[in-house]
Amino acid sequence: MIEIKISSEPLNISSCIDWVMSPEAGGIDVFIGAVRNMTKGKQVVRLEFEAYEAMALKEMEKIAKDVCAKWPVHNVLIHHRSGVLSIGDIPVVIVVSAAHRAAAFDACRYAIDTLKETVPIWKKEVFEDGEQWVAAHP
Amino acid sequence: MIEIKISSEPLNISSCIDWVMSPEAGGIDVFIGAVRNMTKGKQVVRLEFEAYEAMALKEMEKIAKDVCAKWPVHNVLIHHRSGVLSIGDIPVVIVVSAAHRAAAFDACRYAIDTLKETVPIWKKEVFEDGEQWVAAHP
Amino acid sequence: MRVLAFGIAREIFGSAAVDVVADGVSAAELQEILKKQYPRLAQLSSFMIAVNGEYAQPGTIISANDEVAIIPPVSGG
Amino acid sequence: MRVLAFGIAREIFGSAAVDVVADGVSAAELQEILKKQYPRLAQLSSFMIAVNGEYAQPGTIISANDEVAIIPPVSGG
Repeated sequence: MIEIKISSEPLNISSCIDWVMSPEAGGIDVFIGAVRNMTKGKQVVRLEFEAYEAMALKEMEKIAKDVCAKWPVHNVLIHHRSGVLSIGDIPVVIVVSAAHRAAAFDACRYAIDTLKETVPIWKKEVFEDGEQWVAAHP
Repeated sequence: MIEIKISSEPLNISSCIDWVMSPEAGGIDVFIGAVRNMTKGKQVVRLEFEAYEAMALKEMEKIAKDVCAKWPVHNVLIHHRSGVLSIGDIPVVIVVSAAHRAAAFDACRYAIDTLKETVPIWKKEVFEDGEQWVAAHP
Repeated sequence: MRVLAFGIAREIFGSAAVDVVADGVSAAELQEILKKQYPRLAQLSSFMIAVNGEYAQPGTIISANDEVAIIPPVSGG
Repeated sequence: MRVLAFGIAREIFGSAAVDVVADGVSAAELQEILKKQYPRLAQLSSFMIAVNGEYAQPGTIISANDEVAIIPPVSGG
């Protein structure tokens, strides 16, 4: 099963994990992205996430379906935040359950790597003395 | 920081994750082992875990220290259950936080792979019609 | 043609959507038209065009009723 | 010498510890002594000896005061 969400409310990691659990699952891998206090040596004040929501949901669903086609996994959940996040807040949670751990690890890692390449969500880093859209410029 | 535990009480995944979180952590990888309902086509009734606890804690600590030496990670938590577990129960939780996700994934996977090879903990699978110590025989 | 904009493209446009006279063009042609009207777009690492919520190929022809968006380099996660 | 046993080794011994006459032997020699006394150990995939909570090398000499354990194939996780 696949569960995809973009939310302006805080992500609930426990609910995400509960959702993927099943009696057939022996290995569950969870990736949690968190807002770090520093980027390239600069203190981060906050991050602002913006999504092209309809398209982002479609791209997230493509990733989850890809994962199910490539690896023997049971359940795949991808939740992403939008809006303003502070240090320690959780922009993204990905959870994959599988009978065996290798598939769960491979699938979870593929999902976050691909999400960062294809899903139309953008983050602006806000510093004490400025701000920048991540990856926008060479 | 390192946190190691063998417990006869249910593992609390949320507390495990909370413990590793820190303002420097951008990527957290969590591995959760769960008791599957089937093994090699046979219905599992329960698992019984036995540990040589003093030695197991030392070996788990070695893994955590190894992980910290091999990868740029912040916090490593390894919790393992002992006693009788039913389908869906959680024998093991490993959580690794790092500034960047690659180290968290690599370290978490190394930790569970190594735990399964070196930590003196044993599980007996109990079926409807028999039981066996996993990996005991060729 | 209405073009939706997000992230830095929204800031360059000064608006979440702009109207462009470009009916019947391909995605690649639309990119060139946008770069001429908004030279700061040329300074981005790259940008893509999405049509009806899917990444467009350079040769994708855009129709009047399509939902068109400019997708600057993504940075989710 | 008292030898602690876990998992299937505990079941083979019929006890969580057995006393073996083997003072001053190496870990490898202790393995052979145990296999003779408990032939079912030879059917295991393998088993190790731990001395004072550490895996012993085959040549590790075991002293009277050491905590000695037999470690059948582990299967945690």
